[in-house]
Amino acid sequence: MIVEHKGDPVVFRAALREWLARVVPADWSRKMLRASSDEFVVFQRWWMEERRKVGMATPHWPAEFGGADLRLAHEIIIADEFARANAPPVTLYIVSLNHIPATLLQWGTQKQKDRYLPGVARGEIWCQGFSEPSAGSDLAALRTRAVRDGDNYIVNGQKIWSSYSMYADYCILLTRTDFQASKHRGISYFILDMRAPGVEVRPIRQANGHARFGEIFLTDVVIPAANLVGAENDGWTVAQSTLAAERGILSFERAERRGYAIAALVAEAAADPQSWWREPALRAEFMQIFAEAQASRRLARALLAEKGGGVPLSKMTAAYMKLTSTSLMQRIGDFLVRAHGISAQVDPTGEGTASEGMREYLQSFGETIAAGSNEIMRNLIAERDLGLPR
Amino acid sequence: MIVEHKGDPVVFRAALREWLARVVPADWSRKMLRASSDEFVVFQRWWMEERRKVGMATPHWPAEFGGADLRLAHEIIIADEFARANAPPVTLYIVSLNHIPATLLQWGTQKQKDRYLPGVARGEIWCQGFSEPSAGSDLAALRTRAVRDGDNYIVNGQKIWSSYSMYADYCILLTRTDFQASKHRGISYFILDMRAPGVEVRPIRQANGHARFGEIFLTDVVIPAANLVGAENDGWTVAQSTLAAERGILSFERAERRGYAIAALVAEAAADPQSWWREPALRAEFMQIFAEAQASRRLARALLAEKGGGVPLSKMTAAYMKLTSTSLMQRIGDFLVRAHGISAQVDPTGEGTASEGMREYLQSFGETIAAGSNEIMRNLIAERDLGLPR
Amino acid sequence: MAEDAFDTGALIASVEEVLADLLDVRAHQRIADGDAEVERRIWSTARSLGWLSIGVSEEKGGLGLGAAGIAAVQRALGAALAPGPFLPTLAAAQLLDTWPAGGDVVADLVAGEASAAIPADFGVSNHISWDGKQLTTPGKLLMFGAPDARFCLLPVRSGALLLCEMDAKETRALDSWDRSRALFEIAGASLAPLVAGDDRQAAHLEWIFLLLLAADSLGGSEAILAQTINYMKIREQFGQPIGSFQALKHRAANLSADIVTSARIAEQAIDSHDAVAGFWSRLAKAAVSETFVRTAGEAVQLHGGIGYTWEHGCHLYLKRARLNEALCRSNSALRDAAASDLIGLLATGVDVMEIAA
Amino acid sequence: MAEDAFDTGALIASVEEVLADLLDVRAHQRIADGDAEVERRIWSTARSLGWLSIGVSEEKGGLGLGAAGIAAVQRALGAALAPGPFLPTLAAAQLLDTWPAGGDVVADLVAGEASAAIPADFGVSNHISWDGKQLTTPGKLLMFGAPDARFCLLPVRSGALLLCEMDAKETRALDSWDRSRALFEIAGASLAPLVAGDDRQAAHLEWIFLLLLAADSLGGSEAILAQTINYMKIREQFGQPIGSFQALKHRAANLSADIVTSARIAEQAIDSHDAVAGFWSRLAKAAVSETFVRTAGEAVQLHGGIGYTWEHGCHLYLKRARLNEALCRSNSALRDAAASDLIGLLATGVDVMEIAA
Repeated sequence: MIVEHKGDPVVFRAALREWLARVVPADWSRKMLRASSDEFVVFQRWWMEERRKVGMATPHWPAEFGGADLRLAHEIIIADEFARANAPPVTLYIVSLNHIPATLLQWGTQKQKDRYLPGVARGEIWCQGFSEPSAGSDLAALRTRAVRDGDNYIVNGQKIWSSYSMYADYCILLTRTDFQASKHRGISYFILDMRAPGVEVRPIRQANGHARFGEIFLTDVVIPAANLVGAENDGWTVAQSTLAAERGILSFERAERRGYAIAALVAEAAADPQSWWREPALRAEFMQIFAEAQASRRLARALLAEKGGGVPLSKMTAAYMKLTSTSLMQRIGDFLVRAHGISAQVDPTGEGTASEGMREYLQSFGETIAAGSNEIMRNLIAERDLGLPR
Repeated sequence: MIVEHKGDPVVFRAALREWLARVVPADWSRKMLRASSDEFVVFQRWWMEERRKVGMATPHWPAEFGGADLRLAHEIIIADEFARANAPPVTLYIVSLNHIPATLLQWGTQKQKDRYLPGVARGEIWCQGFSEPSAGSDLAALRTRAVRDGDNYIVNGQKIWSSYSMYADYCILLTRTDFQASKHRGISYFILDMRAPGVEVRPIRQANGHARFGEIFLTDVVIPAANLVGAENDGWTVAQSTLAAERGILSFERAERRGYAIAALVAEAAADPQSWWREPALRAEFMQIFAEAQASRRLARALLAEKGGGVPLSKMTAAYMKLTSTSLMQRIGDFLVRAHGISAQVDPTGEGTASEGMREYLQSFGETIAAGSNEIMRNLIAERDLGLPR
Repeated sequence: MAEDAFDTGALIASVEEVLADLLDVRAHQRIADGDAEVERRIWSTARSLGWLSIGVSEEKGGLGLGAAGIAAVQRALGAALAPGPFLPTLAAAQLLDTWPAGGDVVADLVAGEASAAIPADFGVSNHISWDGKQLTTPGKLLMFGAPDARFCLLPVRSGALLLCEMDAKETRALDSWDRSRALFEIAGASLAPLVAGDDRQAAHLEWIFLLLLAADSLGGSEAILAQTINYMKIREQFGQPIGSFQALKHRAANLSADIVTSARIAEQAIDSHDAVAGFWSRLAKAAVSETFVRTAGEAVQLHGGIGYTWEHGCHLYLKRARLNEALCRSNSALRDAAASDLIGLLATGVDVMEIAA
Repeated sequence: MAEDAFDTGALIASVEEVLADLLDVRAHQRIADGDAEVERRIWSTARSLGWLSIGVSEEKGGLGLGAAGIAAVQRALGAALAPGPFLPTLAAAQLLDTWPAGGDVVADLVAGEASAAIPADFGVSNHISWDGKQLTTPGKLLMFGAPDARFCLLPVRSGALLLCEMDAKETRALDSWDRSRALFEIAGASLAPLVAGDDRQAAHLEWIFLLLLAADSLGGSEAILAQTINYMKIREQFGQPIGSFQALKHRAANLSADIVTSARIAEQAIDSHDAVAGFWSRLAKAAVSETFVRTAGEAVQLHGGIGYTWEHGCHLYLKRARLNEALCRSNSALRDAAASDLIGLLATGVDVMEIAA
C-alpha cells in the first residue's frame, strides 16, 4: 500500500513512481486510440482496480469513506507522478472521484455518505445530469420536473452532455421542484439510480467520432425522497459545490500532463531534420505556446494554493484557468495541424504527433464549450473580477 | 484646362498625368513632415489654387456651381492619377469637396447652393459639427441647443472631433431643436459661419502630436433661419447624405494610394539586404497584407459601382469598407513598427519607412475610432446585413 | 465575362438547387460514416447535367466558361460540401483542354467517365524524377482524388508535368478526417505516363488547383457562416436569441468581413492571367482557406454543444477547411513562393496590381 | 523570498504611493512635451528613498532583494510610466553587484549619483569589436538610457562585456516616440573602457535587462487596463455605461486573461536561475511586451476619441509598449534564441520547466 508511506513525502513519491513504472502498460495509449467503447470501459475498470489495490483509488478522501486522508501536498505529488509517468487518466471516474465527494461531504446526509461514497473505490460510476437541450449556458433555466408523491419524487425531463452517462451507475440530477419560484430558487438536487425504470440513455457522437456524452431521457422516474441532497429547492446552492470540483487538482493534473506533452513535442521535432522545428515562424509560435503552457502550470498551482487558504490571485481565478487553458489547448491543436501539413489530414487513429494534431484540435472545442463555455467565463471575469456592469 | 479633354478619357488621363508631373513638388511630403500648422494650411491653399487653375478644384461638381460635370469614370481616373503621382491629398478640404455638395445639392435651397458651393473652388474651408463629448457613437444623443428667435436661431453647446475646424470658414452643424421629440426626431441641420460671435475653437492634439481636430464651443451664437438645411427637426435625415459622402470616391482614392504605398514598400525592402524582407515570418505576414490591400481596392471599386447603380455586394458594403480598410491600416502600421525594430522608435518626423511605421500606426487609431467607430460598424453589419436581432 | 454573367449565374443557381436536394443532413451523415452511395448519386447527376463540362472550350464539348466558370461551380460544391473527386477532375480537364495531346482524356473527364487525381502536396514534387521512360519516387505518392481515378497529373523534378494512367488495383485508399474527399497512396512505378508537358503546364495546373481550393473554401465559408447566423437567430438562452448578444454579434460581423475580403482576393486570382496568375492564386488559396478555418472553427463554438456533435454538420465544414488549408502546400510555403514571384514580377515591370475594369 | 514578501510588498506600495503623487496627468503632459523637470524630481525622490538600492547586496549598501526586488520596483515604475533612466541603471547596478571590479560604480549607481546606459539592441552587438585596448564600431551606437549617463555596459563581439565611462559631451540625444525614456547615439571611440567582464556577465545582464522590460510591461499593462475599465464604468453611450456592452466586456476579459498569463510567465523568469534564467527571460520579455502592446492598443480603442488625444495618457502607454517591444532585440529574435537555448538545455538534461515550490 503506497499510502502507508504518506508520512514521508520523499518515500511516498518514490513508492508511487516505482509502482507506476511497474503497473502502467507501455502501450496503453496506442491501444486506446482504436479501442471500442466496451474496451475503453474494461480498461478504465482495470485501471481503477489496480489503483484500489495500492490505496490509490480515493486517496484524498477521508478514511471514514475508504480514503487515506491525504492532504493537498500529497495530491500534488500524485498528480505530478501520474502525469510524469503518462499514466492513464481516470476519465470514466472524473465525476465519481471529484464531484461526488465535493458535493456529498458537504451536503449529503450521513446515510447518503455511508451508502454512496465507499462504492466509488469499488468502481461505481457516476454521471452528472445538469445541462438540458434548452439550458446550456443558461443552466438555471432547466425544465426537468420533479413532483413530490408521498415518499418519492416523480421525475420527467431530459438531460444532455452528460459524460459517460451510458456507463453510469448513478447520476447527480438537477430538477425543478418549485415552478413558481424565480429560476435559481426552484431547483432541487437528487441522486438518481441509473437502473431505475424510465431512465434511458442515448450516446451522443462528437465531432472527433467518439461518444463520450450521453443524452438522458427521464420518463416517470421514481426517486426516493431520501435521495434529495440538501434541502428541497436549494439545489442551486448544492450544485455550486459540485461545479467547484472542476477547479482544483483536476486542472492541476491536466496542466502537468500538458507540460510533459509539450516538452515531448520539442524533443521529437528537434530530432527530426524534416520537421516544423526548422521553420522559424512555426518555431517562434511554438515558443510562445511553450511559455503559456508553463504559465498554465503556475496558474493551476496558484488555484490550488487559493483552495488551500492562500491569498487569492483574483476574484475569478478558476474562470481565468478555464478560459486560458482550454484556449491554449485549441491553439496547440491548431498549431500541430498546421505544422504537420497534409500528413495531419490522414490516419485519424494513428499514433504519431501528426495524427494527434486533429484529435487535439477537435477535442479542444469540447473543452472551450463545455463546463461553462468560454463566453460565460468572459462574462464572469468581466463582471465579477473587473467589476464591469451587467 | 485639363477638364477640356474630358470627352476622351485617354487624352484626359494623359493631360492629368503630364500636369501632375509638372506641378507636384517632389519634396512635398518630406516638407510636410516637419511643417507647422500654418505651413500646412499655406501649402493646402496653394495646392487647391493650383488645382483650380486647371479646373481640378471641383471637377465632379455640376457646372452650375463651378464644376465640370465629370462622371464617375472621370473621378476614378483623377483619383487613380493623383494616387499614382503621390499628389498631396486635399486633407484640409475633405468636407468642403465631398460632404458639402453631397448635402447641399440634395437638401440645400437654391440660395444656399448659389451662395456656398462656388466658394469651395476658391478655397473656402468647411468643417463638420456633429459629434459632442457625450454623443460620439451615439450621435443622435447630441445636446447642442438651437432655439428659434424670430428669423434666427440662438445656439449653445459644444462640438468635438471636428477636423480642421480651427481653419474653417463654415461649419455644418447638427443641433437639437425639439427637446420633447425622440432623439432622432428633434435634430436640425444648419450652416454656421465660423466667424460668428460666440464661436470659439480649441485645437485638440492627437496621439501622434498633430492637431487635426478641434473642439467648438458655441455660446449664444446667432444663426439666421435661412441657414437651416432641410426642414426643422429633419436634420437626422439630412445628415445621412453628409455621412454617405465618406463612402465613395474618397475611400477609393485612399485604397489606391495604399496600393501604391504597399508596392513601394516591397520594392524598398527587397532592395535592402538587411531588411525585414529576409525574415520569412515577416515576409509571409506582409504578403497577406498585400493581398488584403488589393482586396480593399476591389471593394472600393465595388462600392463605387454600387453608387453608380450596380448590383449591391451586400446591404452594408460601406460599413465593410470602413471596418476592413481602417483595420488594415492599423495592421500595416503595426507591421512596419515590428519590421523596423528599434529604428522605428526614433526620429518621429523622419522620412524613411522606419519612421513612417509609428506614424501610420498611431494615425490608424484615429481611423478605427472616427467616422463611426469600428464597433458601430460591427453592429451595423451584424444587424443590418446579417439580420441578427438588436 | 460580363456577357456570360447571366448564364453562369443561372447555371450555378441550378447546381446549388440540385445539391440542396441531394445533400441534406442525413446524406452528410452517411458520407461521414463511409457510405459511398451519396457520392455516386451526385457524380451521376453531375454527369447528366454536364457540370464537368462548364469550363472547357466549346470545341471539346464544353461551355467554354473557363476558370471563372469552374471556380463558380466549385464554390457551389464547396458550399454544399459535395463529396467526390470534382476538384481534381475539374482542374485536370481545364488544364488538358489547353494541351493538344490531352483531347481524348478531356472527353472522358468532361463526360464523367473517368476522374483524375493530383498530388496532395502539388508544388513540393521535386522528389519525383522522370528520365523520359522511368518514374522514380523515394516512397509512395500521396494523391488527392478518388482511388479509382483513371488519370493523374504529376509534376516532376525536371519541371515537366506528366499525364499518367493509373491502375486502381495499385492504389491504397487512406482514412482521413474529411471523409467527403479521398486521399490515397500509389507507387510511382505503377503509373503509366501517357504524355509529358512542360513547366508552363505544371504552373497552369497549380494555378487552377489553387483557384479551385480558394473557390471551394469561399463557398464553404459563406455556407457555414449563413448556417451559424440562422442558428443564432433561433437558439435562445437567458430568454433571448443568442444572436442578440453583442459579443457574438461582433464575432459574426468579423467573420463576415473576413469573407468579404477573401472573396475579393479570390476574384483577383480568377481575373488574373498569364504572368500574375500564379502569384495571385497562391495568395488567394492561402487567404481564403484560412478564413474558412477561422469561420468553421467559430461556427462550432457559436453553435455550442450542438456544434460539437457528429450529427450536426459544423465539424464537417471544419474538417474540409483544414484539408483545404493543407492541400497544394502549406499557406506559409505559398506566401513564400508568392513573395519570390513578386520580386520577379516587379523586376520585369509587370503591373501586379492591375484590376481589369 | 518568502520571508521577505511582506517587506517587499510594503516597499513597493510606498513606491506606488510616491509615484502616484508625483505623476498625475499634467506631469505626464509635461514629460511628453519635453520638460525634464518632472524626471529630475522623481530621480531625486528615488535617490532619497533608496529605490535604486533595493536589489543589490547588503554589503554594497543595498536591501539585498535581488532580481525579484528590482523587478517589483520596475513593475511599479512601469505602471506609473515613470520617466528617467531607472531601468538601465537598476540593471547595471544589479549586474555590477556580482562583479568584483564593479564596487565603486555600484555605489554611485545605488546612490543615484550616476546613471547607466545599455545598447538599445543589446544582444545583436557582434558589430562592436574590442582588442583589449581599442573599441571599434562600424557606426554610432544606439543606447538606451540618459544621454548624461556616466557609465555604460557594452557587449562586444568576443563575448566580453565592457564597463565603460562615457563623456556626456560626446552623446547625441535622439528624438523618440516615448519621451519618458531617452535613446541616444554615441561613437564607440569616445568610450573609455574601465573593466572587461566575460560572456557570463553579458548573459547575466541580458537576463536582468529582459526581466526588467517584462516587469515594466506587466506594470504598464495592468495600469492601463485598470484605467480603461474605470473609464468603461463611467463613460455612457446609448444611455448606459459602455462597460455594459458585451462585445467590449469580452475584450476587457480577454486582455485581463492575457495579463494573468503574462504575469505567470514573468514570475517564471524571475524565479529562474543559472542555466534556465536566460531562456525564460527571453520568453517572458517577448510575451509580456506583446501583451502590453495589445492592451495599450485596445485601451486607445476602448476609450474612443478621448483615447486618441494627446491630453489623455493612453498613447503614452502605447508608445512605452512599442518601445519595450523593440528593446533588447525583436521578440521573434528572442524566441528564436530561446528555441536554441531549449535544445541545448534539453540535451544537458536540465529540467527547464521546474517550478520552485
